[in-house]
Amino acid sequence: MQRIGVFVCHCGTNIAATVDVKKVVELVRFEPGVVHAEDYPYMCSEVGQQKIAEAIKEKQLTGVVVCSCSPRMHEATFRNCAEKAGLNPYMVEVANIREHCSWIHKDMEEATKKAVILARAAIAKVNLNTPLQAGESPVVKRALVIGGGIAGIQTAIDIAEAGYKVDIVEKTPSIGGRMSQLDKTFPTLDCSSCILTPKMVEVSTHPNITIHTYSEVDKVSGFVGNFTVDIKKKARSVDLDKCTGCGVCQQKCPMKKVPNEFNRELNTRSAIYTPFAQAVPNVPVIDREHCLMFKTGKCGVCSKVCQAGAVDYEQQDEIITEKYGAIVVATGFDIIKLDKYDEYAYSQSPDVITSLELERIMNAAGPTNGHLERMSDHKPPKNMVFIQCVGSRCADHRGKSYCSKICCMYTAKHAMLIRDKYPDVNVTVFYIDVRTPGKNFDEFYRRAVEQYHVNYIKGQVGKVAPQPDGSLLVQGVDLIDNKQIVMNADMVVLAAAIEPNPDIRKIATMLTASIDTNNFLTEAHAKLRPVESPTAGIFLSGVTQGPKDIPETVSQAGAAAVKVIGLLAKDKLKTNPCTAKCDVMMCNGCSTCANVCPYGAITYEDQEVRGPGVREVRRVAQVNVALCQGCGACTGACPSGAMDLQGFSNRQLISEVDAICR
Amino acid sequence: MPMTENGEFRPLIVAFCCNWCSYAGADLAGSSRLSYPADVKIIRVPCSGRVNPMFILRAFERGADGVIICGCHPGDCHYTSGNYFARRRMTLLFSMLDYIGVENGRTRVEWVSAAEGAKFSATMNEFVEKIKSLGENVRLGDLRCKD
Amino acid sequence: MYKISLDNINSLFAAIAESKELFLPVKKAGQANYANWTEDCEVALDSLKTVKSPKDAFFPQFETLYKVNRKIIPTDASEEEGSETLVETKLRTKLEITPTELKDKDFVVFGMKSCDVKGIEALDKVFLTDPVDNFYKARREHGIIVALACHEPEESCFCTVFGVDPADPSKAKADVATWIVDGELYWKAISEKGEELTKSVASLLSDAADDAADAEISNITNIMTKLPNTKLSLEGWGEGKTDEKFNSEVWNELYKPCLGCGTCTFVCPTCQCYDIKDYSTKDGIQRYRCWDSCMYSDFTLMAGGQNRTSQVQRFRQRFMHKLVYFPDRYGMYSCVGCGRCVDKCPQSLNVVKVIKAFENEKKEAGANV
Amino acid sequence: MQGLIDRLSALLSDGTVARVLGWKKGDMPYNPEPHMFETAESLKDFVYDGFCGANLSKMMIEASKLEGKTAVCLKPCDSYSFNQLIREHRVDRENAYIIGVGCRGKLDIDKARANGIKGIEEVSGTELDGPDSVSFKTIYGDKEMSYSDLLLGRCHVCKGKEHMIYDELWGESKDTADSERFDEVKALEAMSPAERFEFFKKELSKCIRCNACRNVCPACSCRKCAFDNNNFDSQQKANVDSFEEKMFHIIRAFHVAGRCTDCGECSRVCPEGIPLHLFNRKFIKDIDELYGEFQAGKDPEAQSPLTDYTFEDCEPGIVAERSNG
Repeated sequence: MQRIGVFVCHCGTNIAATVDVKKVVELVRFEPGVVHAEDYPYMCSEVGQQKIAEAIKEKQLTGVVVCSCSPRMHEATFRNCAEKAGLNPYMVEVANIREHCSWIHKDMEEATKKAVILARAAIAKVNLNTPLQAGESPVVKRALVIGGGIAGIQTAIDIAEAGYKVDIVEKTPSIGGRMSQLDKTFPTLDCSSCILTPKMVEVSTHPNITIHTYSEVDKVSGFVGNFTVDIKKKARSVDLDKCTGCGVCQQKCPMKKVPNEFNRELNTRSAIYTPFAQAVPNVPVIDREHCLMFKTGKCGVCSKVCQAGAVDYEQQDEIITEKYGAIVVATGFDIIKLDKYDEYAYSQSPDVITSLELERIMNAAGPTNGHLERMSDHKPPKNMVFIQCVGSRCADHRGKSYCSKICCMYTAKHAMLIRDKYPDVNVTVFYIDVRTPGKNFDEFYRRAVEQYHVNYIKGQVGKVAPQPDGSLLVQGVDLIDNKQIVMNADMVVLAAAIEPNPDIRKIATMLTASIDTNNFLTEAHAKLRPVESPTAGIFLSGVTQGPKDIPETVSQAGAAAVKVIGLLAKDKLKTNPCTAKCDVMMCNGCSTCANVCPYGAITYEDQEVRGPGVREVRRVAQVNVALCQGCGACTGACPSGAMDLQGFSNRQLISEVDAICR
Repeated sequence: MPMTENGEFRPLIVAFCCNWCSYAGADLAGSSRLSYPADVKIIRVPCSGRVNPMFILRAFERGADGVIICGCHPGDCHYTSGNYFARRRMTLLFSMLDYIGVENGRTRVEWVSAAEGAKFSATMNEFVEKIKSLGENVRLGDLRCKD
Repeated sequence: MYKISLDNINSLFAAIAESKELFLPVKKAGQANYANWTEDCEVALDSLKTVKSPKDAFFPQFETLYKVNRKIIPTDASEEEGSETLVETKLRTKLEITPTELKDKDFVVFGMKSCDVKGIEALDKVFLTDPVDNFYKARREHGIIVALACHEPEESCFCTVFGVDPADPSKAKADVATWIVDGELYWKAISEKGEELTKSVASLLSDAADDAADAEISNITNIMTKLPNTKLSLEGWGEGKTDEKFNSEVWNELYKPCLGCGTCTFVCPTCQCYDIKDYSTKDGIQRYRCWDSCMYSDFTLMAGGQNRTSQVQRFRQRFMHKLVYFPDRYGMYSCVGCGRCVDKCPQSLNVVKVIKAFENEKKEAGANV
Repeated sequence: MQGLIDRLSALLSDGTVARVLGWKKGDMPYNPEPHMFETAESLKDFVYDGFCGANLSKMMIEASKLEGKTAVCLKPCDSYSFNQLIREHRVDRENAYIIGVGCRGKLDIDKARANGIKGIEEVSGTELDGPDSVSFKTIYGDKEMSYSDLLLGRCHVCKGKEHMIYDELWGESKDTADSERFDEVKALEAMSPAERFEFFKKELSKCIRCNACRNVCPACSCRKCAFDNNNFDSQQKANVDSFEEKMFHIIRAFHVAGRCTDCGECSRVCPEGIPLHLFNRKFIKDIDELYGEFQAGKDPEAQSPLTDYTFEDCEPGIVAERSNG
C-alpha cells in the first residue's frame, strides 16, 4: 500500500472561488492509501513546494497527488520538488482541477464534487504507480533549419556563432525568402535587399553553416537530440562548384517565356535562371519543366556557352542523410489565393494587384524597373486605391479569422512612397481599423496621413468593376460619414492575408509537430514557450508560428536559436521513462506490436523465459527504450496485455476509469 | 439513476484525451473559460492510440453513460500514427457495440487540436446533450456496480 | 401413484410456483437448461439432458457470499483522529459487511434425471461433511427434487455403470418420482417432502395405477442394455488405485488433444471446485464464489505458481479425482454416467475414452505377457 | 482413406516426418479426436471422414517445437489458420509437412440430434468419396439424412476448395457454399437496436464461460489470455453478470479481428450452441467494407487491417451514419 499525500491548491481564487478546497481535502483523506491531505493558496510557490517536501519527509510519503492546474503546466515543477525531497518523481500525479474544473464550472457544489472525483482518479492511479528511472540519450551537436528566409538565416547565424554546426534547407534555388522580394521596409524605409544581402553573405560564408538550396526535407525520424533527416537535393543541372555565376547562360537561353515567380509572375524569365541578382548561391538552376533540352532533347545552348563546363543535364536528385540534435522550422508564409474574392476583380483586371506585386513593381529590379505603372497599358496611374484586410479578420470561411498584422504598416509605407515619388497620384486607403502597435509605427502611419495626405477611409469596398475605358470603378462605404462612396481608380492594391507556407502540413506531419486550424505551428505554451513546439527538439522561427513583421521575426529567430543552443550545449538528455515494457512471460511473439510501432523500437529475439513450470527459449518482444517515445500504440495492439506502458499502464488507466465511475 | 435534486438526469461521461492535442485543447477550453457540463471527466493518455477497447468497455461496465475519445487530427499525431490506429480500432469497436444493440450515440471519437479549445467545449456540450437524450446506459453495465 | 395430463402440466407448474420457486428445464435460444419457470417460458421436459446439469439449483455457478461497503460517516469529536492534519474533519470511515442471506424458502427442482440426482449425492459428500458449507446446506434443506425417468436414453448415457437406475427415479434420493408415458405424467411421492408437495398440488392430480410406469421402467431398462457405453468396466478404478493409475504412461498420450477449456467441468453434475474472488463496486467489494475448472491453467494459482503446471497434470487430476481420489475419500465415484462430457467435449475427449484407454492398455499389457 | 493412411505411413517410415497430426477413431461413430501418431503401426486408428471437423492448425504451435517435422492434415479452411499462425510467428513452416486433405464439408452431429436421431450405433456415408446421404443405425430404428443437411453452419459459407498452403494434396474437395457469407450478419444489421440487443442477450446469457471458443480458436493463441491475467483486472471465471459475457465475447472478437480466418471452430465447439461466429464475421464484414476486402490467412505476408491505416480512412462516426441510415 502506498502512503499518499494529497495537496490541494487554491491557485489564489482561480480554483478556490469555484471549488470548495477544504471540502476536497476533507473527502480525499478517506481514499485508499491517503495518509495526508492539505491545501495551500499557491502550491507551485516556494512555500507550497516546501510543504510538499516536508510532508514527503515527515509522513514518509510514497506517492503525491497535487490537485492544481494542468499537469502540462506544473507537473514538472512538482516532480522536481518531489525528487529533491527524496521521492521518485514519477510517484507524483496531478489532478487538473483548474482548467478541467474550476475554470469551466460555475456551480460550487458541482465543481467541488468533480474536483473530488478527479482527485480520486489521480489517487487511484498513484496507488499503482511505480518508481521510474529516466534514461539518458546523447545529443547530436548539429541543428537543422528548414527555410532560408530572414527567420532561418538569423537562427542559423545565431546558432553557428555559438559554435554549433547548422544546416539550412531551402526549397527554392536561393536563400533570402520573402524579404528578398520586398522593396523597402517599414518604418525606417530602408532598402530591404540592402539590409538582407549582408546577412545572406554572412550565412553563406560562415564556417559552421551549410546551405542546401533547391532542397527539401524528405523524411524525419528519431527524437529530440537525435533526429535523422533525409534531405532531397533536387537536381540543379548546374554544378555548384564549377559555376562562376557569369550569367551568360541566362542571357543565351532561348526559352525566355517562363513566368517569373520571384516577380510574382508579372514578367518572365529564362529556363535557366537565378531568381534574383543577389541570389545565394549565385548559381542558376535549370527549370526542367520549361527547358527545351529536357522537353525536346534539342537545344543545349547553355551547356555550349558555359566556359566553366558547369551545366550538367544528367544530374540526378540526391538524398543525403544527416543527424541533428534540434530542428528549427522557419518555413515562412505566402499570401492567400484571391479566387474567393472576385468582387475585387483581381482575376479580371491586371491593374488590380496584390501588395506583394506592388513591392516588385516599385523595386528597381522588378518588372517595371521600379516605375510605378499599370500592368495593362504601362501608363502611370493617377488614382490609386488600397483595400485592407482582404481575407484577414474574415468572419466567413472565405478567408482567415486572424489579423495578418503587417498589412496596415506596409500599406502606409506604399502610400507614403508613392506620394513621395509621385506627388500627383491620389492615394485612398479603405480600412477596417488601422493597427499600429510597434515602435515608431503610429508615428509612421500619422506621417502618411498628415504629411503625405493619404486619404484614409474607414470602411469596406464592396466591389471593384473594370470599366470599358480601362479604369476601375470602386464602390465602398465610408463608415464615419456613413455614406456610399463610388470612385474611379487606375490601380487597386489588395492587402491579401498571409498564410503559412502550404508545405508546412507535410513538414509538420514529418516532425510530428502540432499545427493549429490555420496551419500555424502550435507553441508549447502560448506565452511562456512561444518558440518551442510541444514536440521536444522542434523549434519555431518566424511567421510559421504566427503573423509577424521583420523585427519580430528576427527577435523570434534569435530566441529559437537560444533554445537550440541550450539543447545542443547538453551532452546528454534525460529520456522519458514512460516507455513500453514487455512481460515476456505473457508475450506470444506475434509481432503485432512491432507492426504498429512508429519508431521501430520493438524488436524480437529468442530469449530464455523462466517461470513456474516454464523454462524455454521463446521469441519475445524487446523494447529499445532509447527509441520508444511512449505512445502506447503497441499496448492497444497486444491482445494479451503483455505489452504495457509504464506510467500509463493498463491497470493505472483502468483504476482511473473505476475511480471516475464510482 | 444519477439525478440532481430537480430530477434532471446527469450522465456520467468518460473522456480519454491525448496528452498532446486534446488534453491541451481541454486546457485551452479551461483557460478560455469555455464551459461544458461537469458530467465530463477527462483521463489523460499519451495518445489516442493508447486507448484500449478494454478501457471503454470497463467504463460502460462501471456505469458510464457515454465514452468519448479525443486525439490529434489525422496527420497531426504527435507520435505520427497513433490516432490512425485508434481510428480503425474505435470504428470497429463502435460498430460492434452498435451491432449488439448498444445505442451508437454513446460512443464518439473527436479530433481536437491543442488550439481548439472552442471545439473541445462545443464537442463536450453536444455529447452531453446527446447522452442526456439517450438516457441512462442500461444495455451495458454491470448491475453489481450499482450497489 | 398419481397422474396429470401433459396438456394440463402448466397448471401444475403454476400451482407449484405459487408458493415456491420452480426450477426446471427451459429451452432458450435452442438449448435446454434449468431455469426458473415463468408463464411464458418454453418448458423442455422432453429434453433428455440439459446442457448444464441442474447442480446450479444447489451450487450455483456464481453466488455472492458477502458485500463490504466503505461508508463515510460523521464522527463525534471524541473519536476524532488525524488531528495533526491542517483540516479539521468531522468524518470517519466505516466498513459495513453484509453477508448474503441463506436460502430460507422452499424451491422445487422439477424433472431431474436419476444421474443428476446421484450427482447431488456426490456434492453432498463434499459440502455437507465437515466443514459444512452453509449456503449449500440451506439450499439442500429447502430444495425439493422431482425426479423424472429417462424416456429414451441415448448412446452417450452410461449411468448404470455407476449404479444409477434411469428407469426408476423412485430409487434415487429424490422427493418425488415421475414418469412420462403417453401424454401423462405419473407422479409418486417418495419422501416426506415429496408427500407434502403432493398434498399441495393434490387437486390437480388424479389417482393412477402403477402399470404404465412399470411398463416404462422395463422399457427403459431394456434400452439401457443396448447402449454401447453401459458395458464399461470400472475394474482397476476406485479406492486405493492411486499409484497404479497416477504413474501410467497412458495419460501422456490421452491428454494431448485437450484444449484446457472448462466445458466438461461446467456441464458435469458432480464437479464441485470453485474459486472465491472479489469484485470491486462503487465503494466496496462483493466477495463471490464461482465454479472453477481444474482444466484451467490458472486453477489454484498462488503467489508461488501452481501445483499443476502442465495440461497433462491437470487432465490427469480431473479423471483421477473422479475415479480414484473421490472413491478413496468418500466411498463413491464422482461420475454418474450422465454422458454430458461425451456430448460436449470440443475435442471428443471424455471420461468414457479415459476408462477405455486404460482397458486397452491392460489388454495390450496382457497380450505382451 | 486407406490411400491417405498409406501415404502417411510412408512419410513416417522414410523419415520425412517424425509424427502425424490427424484424427483418431472415436468411441462413437461420430467423435474422432485429434491425435498425434508416432508410428506407422498406430495409424491403424487413423480416420478421416465427415466428422473430422477439428481444425488442427492450432495444435501445430506445440508440434512446431518438437524435434523433427510433423505431418499435419489440413482441410482447405484450416490452411488459412495455418498461414495466419505463420504470419504471427507461432508455427514453424519448416517443421511442418502439410497434407492438404480434401473436404466436402464437415458434419454436425447436433443437426442429426435436432432431427430426432438418437441412440446412434453406426453411421455410414461420411467418408470423403461417400454418397450424398448419411445413414444412421440407431437403437430406435434406422434413419437417413442428406449430407448437406448435416453440414456444420460454417460449411454453408465455405471459403472454397483451395488450400492456401500445402506440401502435397490428397483427395478431392468440394465448395459447399450455398449461402452468402454475410447473410446472417446482414439480417441482424437490419433489425432495430433493441431487437439486436435482445438477440445477443438471449444468446449470450447461455454462455457458461467454459472458454471452449477461446481455447479452440487458432487466433486466440495467447499464452495467457487477457481474461486470465491480471493486467486489465479482468480475471473472471463465471457468468456473473450479463455484462461479463458481452465484454468477454466483444473483446475476444476484437482481439482476433483482422486475424480471424472465419474457420468457425468457436461456433462448432460451443456447448450452448451460441453462434459466436456472428461476432467475428461482423468484424470481417466491416473490415471488408471500410478498409478493403481482406481475408486473414490467405497471404502470410499481408498486413492485418488493424496494424495498418491510410490518411483517408473513414471516421468512427460512420458507424452511426450507416446504422441510422
